[in-house]
Formats: sequence, C-alpha cells, structure tokens
Amino acid sequence: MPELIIPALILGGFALISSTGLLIASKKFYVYEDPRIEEVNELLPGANCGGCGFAGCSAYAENAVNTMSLDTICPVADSETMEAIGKALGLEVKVGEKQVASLMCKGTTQNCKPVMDYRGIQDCWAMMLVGDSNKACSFTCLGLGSCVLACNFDAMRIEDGIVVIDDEKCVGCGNCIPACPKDLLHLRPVSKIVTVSCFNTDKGADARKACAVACIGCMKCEKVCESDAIHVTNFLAKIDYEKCTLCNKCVEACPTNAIEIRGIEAHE
Amino acid sequence: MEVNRLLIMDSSPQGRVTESTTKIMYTVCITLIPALAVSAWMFGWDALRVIALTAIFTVGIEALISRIAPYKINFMDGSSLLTGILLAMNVPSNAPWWMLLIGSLVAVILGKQVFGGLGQNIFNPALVARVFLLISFPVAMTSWPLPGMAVDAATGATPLGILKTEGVGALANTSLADLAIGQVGGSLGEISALALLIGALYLLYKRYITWEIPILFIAVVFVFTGIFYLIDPNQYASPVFHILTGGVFLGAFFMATDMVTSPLTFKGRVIFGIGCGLFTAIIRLFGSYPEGVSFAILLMNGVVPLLDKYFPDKKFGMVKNG
Amino acid sequence: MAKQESGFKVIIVLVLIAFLSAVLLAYVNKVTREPIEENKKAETKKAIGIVLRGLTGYQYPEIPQEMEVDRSPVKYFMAVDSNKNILGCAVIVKAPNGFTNDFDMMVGVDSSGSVIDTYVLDHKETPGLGDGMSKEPFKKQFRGKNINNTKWLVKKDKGDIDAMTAATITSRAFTAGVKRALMTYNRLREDGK
Amino acid sequence: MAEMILMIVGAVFVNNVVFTKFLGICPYLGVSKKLDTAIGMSMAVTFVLTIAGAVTYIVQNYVLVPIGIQYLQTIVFILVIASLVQFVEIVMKKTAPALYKALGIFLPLITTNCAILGVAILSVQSNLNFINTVVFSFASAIGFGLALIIFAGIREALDTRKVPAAFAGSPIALIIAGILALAFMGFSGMVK
Amino acid sequence: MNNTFKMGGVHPPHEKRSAAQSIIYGEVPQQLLIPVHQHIGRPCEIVAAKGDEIFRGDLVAKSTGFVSSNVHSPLSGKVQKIVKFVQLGGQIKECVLLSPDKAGESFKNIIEADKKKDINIDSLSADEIRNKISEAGIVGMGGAGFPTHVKLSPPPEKKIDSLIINGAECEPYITADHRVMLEQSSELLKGILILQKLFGGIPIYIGIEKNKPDAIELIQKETAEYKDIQVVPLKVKYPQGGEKQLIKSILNREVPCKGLPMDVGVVVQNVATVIAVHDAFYYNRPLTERVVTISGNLVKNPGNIMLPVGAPVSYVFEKFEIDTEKVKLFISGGPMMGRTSCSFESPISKTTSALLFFDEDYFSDRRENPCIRCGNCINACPMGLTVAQYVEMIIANSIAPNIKDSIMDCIECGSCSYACPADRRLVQWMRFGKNIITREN
Amino acid sequence: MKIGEKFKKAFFTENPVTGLLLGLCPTLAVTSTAENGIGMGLATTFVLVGSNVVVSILKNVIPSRVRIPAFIVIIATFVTIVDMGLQATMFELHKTLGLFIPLIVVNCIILGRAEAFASKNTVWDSFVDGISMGLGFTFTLFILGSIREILGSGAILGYNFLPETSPTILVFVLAPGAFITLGFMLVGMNKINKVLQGSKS
Ligand SMILES: Cc1cc2nc3c(=O)[nH]c(=O)nc-3n(C[C@H](O)[C@H](O)[C@H](O)COP(=O)(O)O)c2cc1C
Ligand SMILES: Cc1cc2nc3c(=O)[nH]c(=O)nc-3n(C[C@H](O)[C@H](O)[C@H](O)COP(=O)(O)O)c2cc1C
Ligand SMILES: Cc1cc2nc3c(=O)[nH]c(=O)nc-3n(C[C@H](O)[C@H](O)[C@H](O)COP(=O)(O)O)c2cc1C
Ligand SMILES: Cc1cc2nc3c(=O)[nH]c(=O)nc-3n(C[C@H](O)[C@H](O)[C@H](O)CO)c2cc1C
Ligand code: SF4
Ligand code: SF4
Ligand code: SF4
Ligand code: SF4
Ligand code: FES
Repeated sequence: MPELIIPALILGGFALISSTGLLIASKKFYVYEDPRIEEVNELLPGANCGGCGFAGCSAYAENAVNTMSLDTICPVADSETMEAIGKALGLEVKVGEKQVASLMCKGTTQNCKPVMDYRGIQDCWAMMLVGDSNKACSFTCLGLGSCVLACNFDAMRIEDGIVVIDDEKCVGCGNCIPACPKDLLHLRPVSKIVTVSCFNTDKGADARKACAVACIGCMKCEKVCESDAIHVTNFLAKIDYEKCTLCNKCVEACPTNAIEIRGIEAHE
Repeated sequence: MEVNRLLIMDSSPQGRVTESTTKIMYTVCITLIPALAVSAWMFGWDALRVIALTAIFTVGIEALISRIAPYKINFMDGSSLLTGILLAMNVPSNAPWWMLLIGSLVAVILGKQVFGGLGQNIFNPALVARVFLLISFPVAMTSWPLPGMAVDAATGATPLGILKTEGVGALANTSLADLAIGQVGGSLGEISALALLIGALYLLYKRYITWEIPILFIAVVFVFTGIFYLIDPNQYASPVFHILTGGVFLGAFFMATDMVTSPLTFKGRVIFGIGCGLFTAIIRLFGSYPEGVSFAILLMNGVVPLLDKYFPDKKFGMVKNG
Repeated sequence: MAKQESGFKVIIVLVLIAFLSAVLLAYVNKVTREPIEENKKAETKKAIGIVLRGLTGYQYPEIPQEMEVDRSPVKYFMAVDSNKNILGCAVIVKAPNGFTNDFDMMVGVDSSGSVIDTYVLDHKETPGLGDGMSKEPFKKQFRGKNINNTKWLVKKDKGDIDAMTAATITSRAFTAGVKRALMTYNRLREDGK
Repeated sequence: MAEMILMIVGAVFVNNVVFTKFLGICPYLGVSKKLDTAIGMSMAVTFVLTIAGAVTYIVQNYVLVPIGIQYLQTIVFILVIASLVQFVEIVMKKTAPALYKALGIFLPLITTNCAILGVAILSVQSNLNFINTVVFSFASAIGFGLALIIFAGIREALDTRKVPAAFAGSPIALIIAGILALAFMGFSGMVK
Repeated sequence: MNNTFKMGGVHPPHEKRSAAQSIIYGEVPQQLLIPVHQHIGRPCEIVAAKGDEIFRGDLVAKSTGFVSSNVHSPLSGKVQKIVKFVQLGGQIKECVLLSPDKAGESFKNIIEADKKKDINIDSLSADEIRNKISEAGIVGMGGAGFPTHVKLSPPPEKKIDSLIINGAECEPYITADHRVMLEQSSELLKGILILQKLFGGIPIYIGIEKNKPDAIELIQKETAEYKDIQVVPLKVKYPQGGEKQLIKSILNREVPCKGLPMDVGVVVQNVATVIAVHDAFYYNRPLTERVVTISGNLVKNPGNIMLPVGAPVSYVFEKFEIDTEKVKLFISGGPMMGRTSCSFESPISKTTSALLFFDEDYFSDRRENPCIRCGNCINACPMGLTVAQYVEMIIANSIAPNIKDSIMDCIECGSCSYACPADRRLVQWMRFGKNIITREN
Repeated sequence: MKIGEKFKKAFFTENPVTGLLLGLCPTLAVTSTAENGIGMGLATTFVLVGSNVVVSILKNVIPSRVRIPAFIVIIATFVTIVDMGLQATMFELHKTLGLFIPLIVVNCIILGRAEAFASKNTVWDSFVDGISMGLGFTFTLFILGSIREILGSGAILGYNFLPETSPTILVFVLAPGAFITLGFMLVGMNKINKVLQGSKS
C-alpha cells in the first residue's frame, strides 16, 4: 500500500503547492483585464500554437477584443467556436442586402481607343506616374488591375482592358475601392442591376470623341425616369439606388448605352 | 496631326547599361574555363563528362520546370548553366551519372525553384546540392580519383581528407606548388587555385564580384589557421596549405560571391566574408568533416537577411553638417 | 463570463486529480516494473549471448563489475562455470573518438584472451557508414585475435585491421575499443581475479 | 572551464535543439514570421528554460530520486514547469509590466513547448551537476534562439521574394529549416 | 582638382551631338497650347477667357499662393478656348489654346523687340527682387520647375552663405544650358549679380562639367574681375547636376536627409533660370520661352532652338529633319530623367529642356527580369540608398517603417535603373513607393 | 458529424500535422523509419483517446481556472502509462522513440483536442475524435516515415529492397531530410486537400 500512497501524496503535494501558489499569486498580483478577453480566451481552443500569427491564444483574444474584429481566424477552432466567439463579442454579420463592387466604365479597348504603348510596371498607380490615361478617355479604367490585387476573394479579372467583377464571388468588402487611382469603383446593392457605367464629366462632345459609350450628359435618362432616381450633374448621370425601381426606361433612352444592365444571367 | 502608331510610354530612365543578367552569367561561366581546363588535364575525359552532364541536367531540369511553373522562367539565362558548372566543380570526376542527376535536381528544385526561381533563393543552389550529396554519399564524395594522366581507377583522399584522418605528418610530401597548380586530389574545381584566380581577377576587373568577400574570406582562413599553426605546427597544418586546398579559392571567388545569396551592403559583405572564413577554419580544425567551405557559405547565406537588415550602408546626408 | 469557483474547490479538484493519477501510475509502475527489469536484463543477456557465442554453461553476475583502464571506466561481466572457473568475459568499453562521439561496445573475450565477438550497444555513427561496424564483413576479422598476435591499429596507421571503406575514423575507434577490452581482461587475469 | 565552453558550443551549434534534437518545432515555425516576435520569444524561452532547468534539477535530485519515484518524472516536471510559467507570468504582469509587454505574451506559448520539458529531461538523463544543468539549459535556449532568429530573418526576407503559391508559408519554411539543418551538420563531431 | 561627389553615380555616354549648334529661332507657330500648370506647387487660376485678345507678356493664369507661379502668354493673339490636353510627360491638364496673330513671322524679331532697360541693381531691395521674379513667373528651368521666388525666400533662421549656379548639364544629349552659357554669358553674369545682391553679396560658384571646356573658359573670362565669383570645373559623372551632389562636389557639404540645400546655407539655381531673372529685370520680360535641344537618333540635324512655351512638338519636325514615320519613342528632357510622351501635339513648357526622338530599338527595350541582387543599383545610387532592397519591399507592399524616409530621399535620377542588368524599373518602383507613402499620410 | 466525414477531416483537411502544423517535433524526430512512425502515432493515439475520454467525463467537475494544469496532469498520466507499458512490452521500439515518449505530454495536438473538443463534448464524441485525430496523426507519420525510409535506407517497413551495398540518399534519414520531406509532403497534402474540397462543392 505505501508504494501507492507515497507517490500519491507527493504528487498531490505538488499539485497543492502549485495551485495554492497560483491562486495566491493571482489574487495578490491581480491586474484588471477586460473580462471579455478572458471569455474569448475560454472559448478559444487554447492550443497556444501561434498558428493565428499572434503569440498564443490570449494574445489573439486580446486583439479580437481590443480591435473588435475577427478578421483573422483561429486555425484550430472549428466554425461553431468562431461563431460563439462572434456572439460573445456581439460581432454579427451585418444584415441588409449584399453589396457588390461595380465599375463605372465601359471603356474596353474597342470602345475607347488606346493612345499609348505602355511598357512600364503593370499596375494602375504605377502607370499614373508615367501618364494619366492609356486610352483616349482620361477617366477610363486603365485595366492594369490594382483593384484585382486588392481583392482577396478572386472576384475581379481584367477583360478587354477593363475590370470585370463577378457578383457571385464579390462579398462587398470594399477593399478594391481605394485601390483604384481613377476612383472608378463603388458599391451597389446586388439586385440594383441598372447602373451608369461611365465616369466622364467632360462636355458631351469631348466625351463622345474620347469613348463610344461615354455618358454625354444629354439628360434623356433624367427625363424618362419616373422615380426621380437618375440625375445628371457635370455632364454625368448618376443613379440613386434607393429610388431606382429597375424599370429600365433609362437604359432604353440612353443614346450611347452608357447605362447598362449588369449581370442579367445571375438574376434571371 | 494624328499619330498613327502608339508611342512607347515608360518610366525614366530610358538609357540602360549594356549589361544583362544573361551576359553576367555567361561571363562567369567563361571565367571558369581555366579551372575547367586544369581539371580536364588532370582527370581527363571524366572531368568533361561530369561537366557536360551537370550542365545538361541543370538546364534541362529548369527547362522542364519552366513548362509547369506558374511563373516565367528563362532557363537559358545562364544562371542554371552556371549552377551546373559550379556543381560539377564540387564533385569528384568519377561521380556516377545518377549522383549528378540527384545533385542537379536538388540544386535546381530545392536550391532555387521552390523559392521562386532566379534571384529569389536564400541559399546558394550549387552548395545546397553539394552538401546534400556530401551528406548522402560521403563515400563517393570524399574519395577521389588520383589526378594525373593515369586512367586507372585508383582513388585516394584529398589533402584535407588526409589531414583529417592521418594528421599533419602524412602531408609531408605534398608540396605547396603542387597544391597551387592542381597536382593533388580533389573535386574538379578545387584543385587549381591559380587557374581559379585567373578567372576571378577578370570578374573583379569587370566588377561582377567585389573584393570584400573573397579577400576577407581567404584572409580570415589564413589568419585563423595560422594562429593554430603557430601554437602547434605538429598538430595543425600550415595556413598556406589551408588556403590552397579544398574549395577555399573556388568558394571565396565564385560561390560566396554569388550575388543572389550574399549581402547587398558593404558592411554586410565584410561580415559575410569574415564569417565564411571563420566557419570554414573552425569546421576544418575541429569538426568531423574535412572540408568546411560549403557549410560555412551556406551558414552565412542563412544570416544574409539579418545582415541586410541590420547593417545598412551609409546614406547620403546621414552626417549632419549644416 | 465564466463563473468563478471558490479557491478551495479549485485546489481540491486539482489535488484530487493529481492524487488519483499518482495512485494509478504507481499501480501501473508496480505491474510493469518486473517486465521492464526483465527486458533490460534480457538485452544484456542477448548481448552477452552474442559476444560470448560458443561458450556454454556460464553464469555471470547480475550487476557488472567496474574498473578503470586508461583512466576511463570499464564494466565487465565475468563468465564462470559452476565451479567458478573463468570461461570468458564480456567487457563493456567506450570506444574513443568515433566520428560523432564516443560509443559503447561490448567485447567478448575467451579465457585465453582472444576476441570471441563484438557488439555495439549504442552509437551515433552515420547510418550507412560508421554503422558498418556492427555488420559481419567488418566484425569477423576481430574474432580470435588477441592482444599479442595483432597490431591493434588500422592498416592506414600501419596496423593489422582492415578499416571500413570511408569510415576510417569509426574503424579506428572500434579497434581501440577492442584493444581496450582485451587489455582489461589481461589486467584482470594479472590481478588474478 | 574548457569543458563548459565545449558544452556551450555543443548545445548551441553542434547539438542544436531545433536542428538536431527536433525540440520546439511548433513555436519555431509558428513564431518566426516576424523578427521582432522571434527575438521576444527567444528571450522568453531563455528565461524560462534556465529557471526550469534549475527547478527540475532540484525536484529530480531532492524529491524523486530519494523516494524512488522517478517514473513520476514526466508528470511532476510538466506540472512544475506549467505552474512556474504561469507564476512568472502573473508576477511579471504586476511587477514589471514593461517586461511583461515584451516577453509576457510568449509565456503561455512556452508551457506547451517541448523544448523546455525536453531539455529538462535531457539534462537529468545525462546526469549533469547543478551548475552544468543551468548552463546547459541556458545554452540550449540560446541555440533555440539563434535558430529562431536566423530563421525569422529569412522568413521576413521571403516576404519580398516570389515564392510559388504552392510552397508559400509552411512548406518553404520547412525546406529552409532543412537547408539550415544541412548547414548546421557542418558542426557535427566538433564536440565529442 | 577633381571636383565631384563620392557616392554612386554612373557614366552614360554623353551624346552631346548638338553642342556645336548655336541656338536658332523659328517662326511664330500657327497655334499655341499654353499649359496652365508648369510648376511644382499650387495650380494657378486661369484668367484668360475664350475670345480674349491678349498680348505678349500678358497674364493667362495667375498664381494662387506663395508656392505657385504666374503663366504669361509668349505671343499676342486670340484665345480660342480652354482645353484639357495631354502634356509632355503624360499628365492631362488644362491649356489655353491661342491663335497667334503674327503666325509665320520670325520669332527672333519678336523677342528682340523687348525693350532693354538699364537698371541699377544697387537700388533694388531684396523684396523688390523677389517680387519681380515672382511676377515674371520664373520657375526652375533645371527640370523641377520649382517657383524660383520661393527658393530665394529662405526663412530667416536659414542663413544662406553661398549661391551655386548649376551649369553642369550632366544629362546625355542635352546642350541647351551649354549653348545658353556660350551665347548669353553676359546676361548670365548680370543675372548672377542680381541674385548676389539679393543675398547680400555672398560668394558665387558656377559649376560646369569638364565636357564643356569652351563654356568653362568663356565664363571664367567673363567673371575674371569678380573675386567672389568662381567657376568650378566638375568631373563628368551623372548626376553631377543634381543639386545635392553639386553642393557636395563644390562645397563638400552634405544636405541632410529630408533636408533642402538651404539647410546647409546654399541656394542652387540653373543657368537658364538666372538668365530668365536677368530678362525679367533688364527686358521686363516674363518667362515665356526657352531653349530646347532637339536630338535623338532619328534627328538628322540635332540642334538647339528657342521655343515659345505652348508650341506643339510637331512644330520642330521639319526644321530638324526628323524621320517622324519611324519615331516610336520620344522623350521630353534627357534619357535619364526625361519623361516619355504619347502625343506629338503636346506643348512644350518652361521646364522642357530637350525633345529627343528615337526609333523602336534604340534603347533596347527589355522585359523586367528578376532582381539578382547584384547591388549595381546600390553602387550607382548617388543618395546611397539600398535601392534593390527598398524596391523589393515596395513590390511586396511591406515597406519597413524605418526606410520610408529613405525612399522619400530618392531624387529619381535614374542611375539605379541605368545600372541594373536585370532591367528593373527601379525608378518607377521608387516613385510608386513614394506614392504609397504619401497616400498613407 | 458522420464518422466517415470525421475521419476524412482528420486524415486530410484538418490533419493535425499537415493541416494544423501541430505536434511537429515527434513527427520529424521519429520518422526515420515507417515502423517508428507507426509506433509513435499509436502511442499518441492511445494518449489522445485516453485523455479525451477522461477530460470529457470530468468536464463538469474541473474548475476553469485550473483547467490547463488538470488537463496536463491527466495527459501526463496517460503518457507515463504508455511509457512504462511500451518499455515492458516493446523494449526495442521504446529505445528508438526514446525521449519523445515523455514529450507526448507537450504535443500540442493532445492539449488542443482536450481543450477544443473533449471539454465540450460527450464521451462518445470525444472518443471518436481521439481515435480519428490519433489515426490521422499516425497516418501522416507512417507516410512520412515510409518516404524517408525508402529514400534514405532503401527499405520498406524494414525490408531492404536494394542490394546491401547500393548507396541510398542518406540525408533522408538525417535531420535535414526530415524537414525537407515534410515540406514537400505539405505541398502534396495541400494539393490533395484541394481536390477533396473541390469534389465536395
Ligand atoms: C555524412 C558523413 C558521414 C560520415 N560518417 C562517418 C562515420 O560514421 N565514420 C567514419 O569513420 N567516417 C565518417 N565520415 C567521414 C568520411 O567518410 C571520412 O572521409 C572518412 O572517415 C575517411 O576515411 P577513409 O580514409 O576510409 O576514406 C563521414 C563523412 C560524411 C560526409
Ligand atoms: C515642398 C518643397 C519646399 C521647398 N522649399 C524650398 C525652400 O524653401 N528653399 C529652397 O531653396 N528650395 C526649396 N525647395 C526646392 C528644392 O530644394 C528643389 O530645388 C526643387 O525641388 C527642385 O530641385 P531639383 O531640380 O533638384 O529636383 C522646395 C521644394 C519642395 C518640394
Ligand atoms: C539627377 C538630377 C540631375 C540634375 N541635373 C541638372 C543639370 O544638369 N543641370 C541643372 O541645371 N539642373 C539639374 N538638376 C536640377 C538641380 O537639382 C536643381 O534643381 C537646379 O539646379 C535648381 O535650379 P533651378 O531651380 O533654377 O532649376 C538635376 C536634378 C537632378 C535630381
Ligand atoms: C559571381 C557569381 C557567382 C555565382 N555563384 C553561384 C554559385 O556559387 N552557385 C550557384 O548555384 N549559382 C551561382 N551563380 C549563379 C546565380 O546567381 C545563381 O544560380 C542564383 O543563386 C540563382 O538564383 C553565380 C553568379 C554570379 C554572377
Ligand atoms: S475587393 Fe471586395 S468589394 Fe471589391 S470586388 Fe473584391 S470582394 Fe468585391
Ligand atoms: S478599376 Fe481602377 S484599379 Fe481597377 S483596373 Fe481599372 S483603373 Fe485599375
Ligand atoms: S533614382 Fe533614386 S534610388 Fe535610383 S539611383 Fe537615383 S536617387 Fe538612388
Ligand atoms: S541593379 Fe538590378 S539586379 Fe542588381 S541589385 Fe539592383 S535591382 Fe537587383
Ligand atoms: S511538438 Fe509542438 S513544439 Fe514540439
């Protein structure tokens, strides 16, 4: 019997010493912490693997609470755990209609003539250092894909010299918007498929000369719209998505096809 | 006036030097010819066979990879050819073809392409391959056909191997002149210090390599082994012997200077050269391996990022005087 | 937020778990102690069986005896028959200066002082090179050699032992080890043990 | 003295914890993406490993061996190390917040770093005396730190290189560790 | 005496093929497209309106602040309209389209009609000088186009003790400054005296590269009697004309990082700028025309021409027998710092020092290859920057905070790209990096 | 979750080694032969299952503040049992696995599963989790061990398929080979995972 009891007593003793020691230490050296950090920490797997890029689970928890974001996902936790963490922090998925990025340009190389043979760094911002525009229209999409690089969801690609967005893949994170030196991207509700695909504020004649499908500011759309949803300022039409009823009247009225219906397939 | 053709738009400057990566790489290949000639003279056709095989293997493997890699690889830019030649210079002339194939695979894939190809690698590809082979096939990699016109299959140890296994006494009849011109055993490229020097001088003249690394490398090996020689000449070989044997010249002039895997800054290169020399000497004097050059360079390759980061060069305007 | 248990409960639970674990382990230890001891003995026995191959009816002490040779400790099992006549000896020596390290080997010596066989207990030599020393082609040359009829150096050092290809260093260490074992035995005989 | 130097060289270069003993690989890969983190981690490991070496020496030689319960080694060591780390963390947080900011976040990681337990067990196994245990633990930690810092430097540099997607991240990290291990083999045999 | 800077630098072939050609004057062009924005600083405000009849020297756009500059009309005529047009250098900006009424007449006659004044510079106060320069819309003609009156108004705590006149002209091909020094040396001297007066009689150094021995000799002769004006022959090395390098070469002072010449008590002015200053005072002439070198491998008769600001590039085609059919690349400025352009109708501006015309393969056009870390760029960089490392960071979008200042220190001289065997677009990447850093702030 | 699905996850997509990069030390250290790999894998599986079950039984008893120490003690108990058991029954294997048996305690997989899974799930689920994760681990070790053994010693599960004297690529049984092989294995596993995930959607 003693050969069972003695080790048990010794180990029990170690456990006693260490737990009491820790308890006392944690009382004596108590430091206030946001209780939610501990809560998130509890929810985390506690593998302390450093796989998330933070130095251990509590560092991850601290970051999540302090920044109130769950951008980095714990590689060990399953999706339920992540959801639970989200709940604990009150970080819920934003309700509301899904937004997608939309390009305000139709200046493909057919519609808008190239004006230079650009050979520098293949990046829109870099190109802007060498020239303002590689096509006749000074507002055109340069088609070198700075936005594509910024998109983490593989939702964009370049086709015929302009960027094309995949509404299915786009999650509306908006990362691409500041990535465009030409300010050509904006977010719209995914169902609002009628958009003005032009950003040219030049006078009608100049715009027309630069690009076959430019908005020339003729005001026809504004006149046919029954919901007061489209307005022309600075020779450029702009749609108020809140008011637009998708009646398509403006699309039919536009003489240059600057207004278009996007992603029809996706919607039918 | 309508412009009927599109004008080139590009960033300044438009002017460019006439140098190119390809030109540099092939030039280095050419500067290795004297050393190759010496080894062909010493080892006969076998030397040429080894060189031809590694050259074909490295370039061929890279060509195959260029077909499947998601990025562009210019396998004719001479860098893989150079890797192949340098690998050949690092193996004995009787190395069997399959060993050369494994070496080439390691050099091109493990040493270079997994990092993203030319310029992206951290470690010297040829040396990764050499150390890989050395550790995998120590027998084949440390016994050498005896040089000279003899074609018989006699094998022997390199001077450093003899030093390691038999001590200084056994070296009594190896003359330093023999070492300098290559009358000793060794892998293809490590036998003739003089022939290597000829090529290296041209590279220095063309500024394809800088003096810091090779000079400090050799100097440190000399000084460090010299100290021990002075302490006990019966146990330690002379410093001249040390710098003339093994891969010191090959390593210092052609491998440590690989621009891709050496530091960008002057201070970095100074430390790099000293480190290479120090580790070479330490491994030779105290380690189990007879030769330390490859290990030393690989080790220093590993700290190049730290050197680049912590030893920047002086910038214009760093001194306040206004 | 998770509920805070009282400090007392915390301590009790942990101590209890530790307590129970230790009981369990002590029990397992009790059960396994015997077989483990057996295994350890069996290993020694196997080694001795190999190095004293051919001898029969010998006994040896459970715990090896120790002595110093060349300022390094050597262990040995004297093999005796039931009348305490020495049949041979299994000597455990450190072979000095192997390629990576010193390594332990056991050398069986017959009563006349010749090598019966060798067995490497634990080594860190390179697989494929140095570890050839536990293989037949290398091992067999030592059998029957004794301290006087052989120059205990490798051929390279002008001795009688054929080194393994490309593993001279290991061969040297091994040879020195065997020599040390033979010297141990001789010393023992001289001391009249 | 010479012996001690040899032991240090041995633990740092020849028998490097990471490259030849395979201890602490998880944090080695996990905490080596940034140089700053790697330096912090190295210091924390050095700190804890040295203390752990000393404490486990005492536990082993003054408790386990006298009573003859060496088979509880693993469980006692890990308990002691875990509590020790947590204790240090709690105390450091209160008394030295600056140090805690620099090192504290690495402490929880260290509990489950097998380098600590591994080195503790190794030094017990090789029957070192107290001073040598402490020195050995410290040198092993330095070896870990050296490997970690070199590695982190390379990985940071890799950010700017075009590693193919298939190899990016852990695969290339392991390959680099492999090549470094190749290079470290040059030291083999230096300390017998 | 080997005056040069120590750090970096490259030696591109000089190609000064037009050096012996004296400045010619053409006839008045049919149309002028006067760029409204020709300087660094705040854009100015257009004052000319469609239909206005204006005269030579009239204001077409007005400065809108201290760091801004007036734009005047080089010719009299009628304002057709205000249009946006692509400038030399690719940026699209507003221009005033003017139909000169004296189209076809000799431009030289028009220039020489400017009334000469005999002024007494001793009577001018510093502020008067600055105001005059500001009025005249003078901007740096050495390339950057920084408003000159700003450079001449250092804050009081920066004591200016030396003035350097930049006649280095280190760019290949360009000979405009060289010709100006030869043909207008007395104007240059008078201009210098005005600036010397402005700063209260400080010593003047005129830096000229040794590949212009005739200019060195002439200016030395002109200034022989002035003890405090010294001509400094400079070693031929690019970018000898960069102001920081020039200061180092001549005074052995190093402008601190992020600093300006005035931080080491120096102001640097280009020779043409100084002559513009002279013209403003002696002829009451605002800056409306400049000497432009026309050269390149497709130019049969390389030369130098005085052009009114706003003249389209195509204006020079016939005069210099340019094989326009073959032109695939044309550069405004030199091949090291000049900018490519995509339209032959773009107007020249106050800072256009040269127009160079080349065919497709003159500058071998090569792809950007991977950096092999050869360090050539680092050795070439006159600012001592670890270019390759910075650029890799910029590409990877992970610029270490401590190198941001260094990136901003790049003077975009092009030495690095010039030296790079892998044809990396280093300058463009550096500019891209600057762009990222400024966007962050 | 279906058991089949669970196993697929444990073997491929969420494989402890190639997916989560945990437990690397034993993975690298003991896989110079396939046999050692299996031995280590099974030993770990035993500890994993044991600790998972016990933790899930005790999940409501253990106070959260001493959760980690308590788990470690439980795990260490099982490890010590394995240690002694192996020594008693498979002495040779125990010798080669050596130091790494006690280190199972700090194998992050085990604590990770105890925390992430067993402390929140039923005994049965934890048992299944332990088995699947453990076998996933074993599977990886086996593959890695096999590759290294074939290349490095010219043998499959101890059986030499090459003639005695033919050279093998020694590096693969040494430390560098372990890292490099695992590196390439990760690439392969990622490819497989992509295919598996592709087939799902
Ligand atoms: C990876 C490697 C492992 C080696 N392992 C051993 C070894 O285990 N034993 C040994 O004696 N020499 C070993 N060597 C040393 C060399 O083979 C050395 O050249 C050899 O011992 C010289 O002896 P030789 O005269 O028989 O060729 C090794 C060398 C290398 C490169
Ligand atoms: C924001 C800014 C402020 C400047 N302020 C002064 C100044 O106060 N004094 C001065 O001498 N130069 C000043 N400069 C001009 C520069 O020193 C330099 O001459 C100008 O940028 C053109 O130089 P470069 O032709 O060498 O490129 C300033 C430049 C900038 C961009
Ligand atoms: C790389 C480089 C080269 C330059 N070369 C010249 C030159 O050759 N001649 C010149 O007048 N200015 C040159 N400059 C511009 C000068 O730095 C400086 O801005 C100018 O001399 C100031 O005079 P400004 O304001 O009158 O133009 C160069 C600038 C740089 C950055
Ligand atoms: C001076 C010089 C030395 C070189 N040395 C080596 C070398 O030792 N090994 C090698 O594989 N490549 C060498 N190269 C070629 C090339 O840089 C190498 O393949 C790159 O490391 C591949 O990215 C060298 C190139 C130059 C210009
Ligand atoms: S960056 Fe975001 S918003 Fe833009 S396309 Fe991609 S997913 Fe859509
Ligand atoms: S949308 Fe903007 S960023 Fe995207 S390719 Fe077009 S110009 Fe570039
Ligand atoms: S362009 Fe900038 S980085 Fe390049 S050499 Fe000139 S100053 Fe240096
Ligand atoms: S010159 Fe070009 S190749 Fe050489 S280091 Fe600089 S960027 Fe790289
Ligand atoms: S198993 Fe994770 S650190 Fe060793």
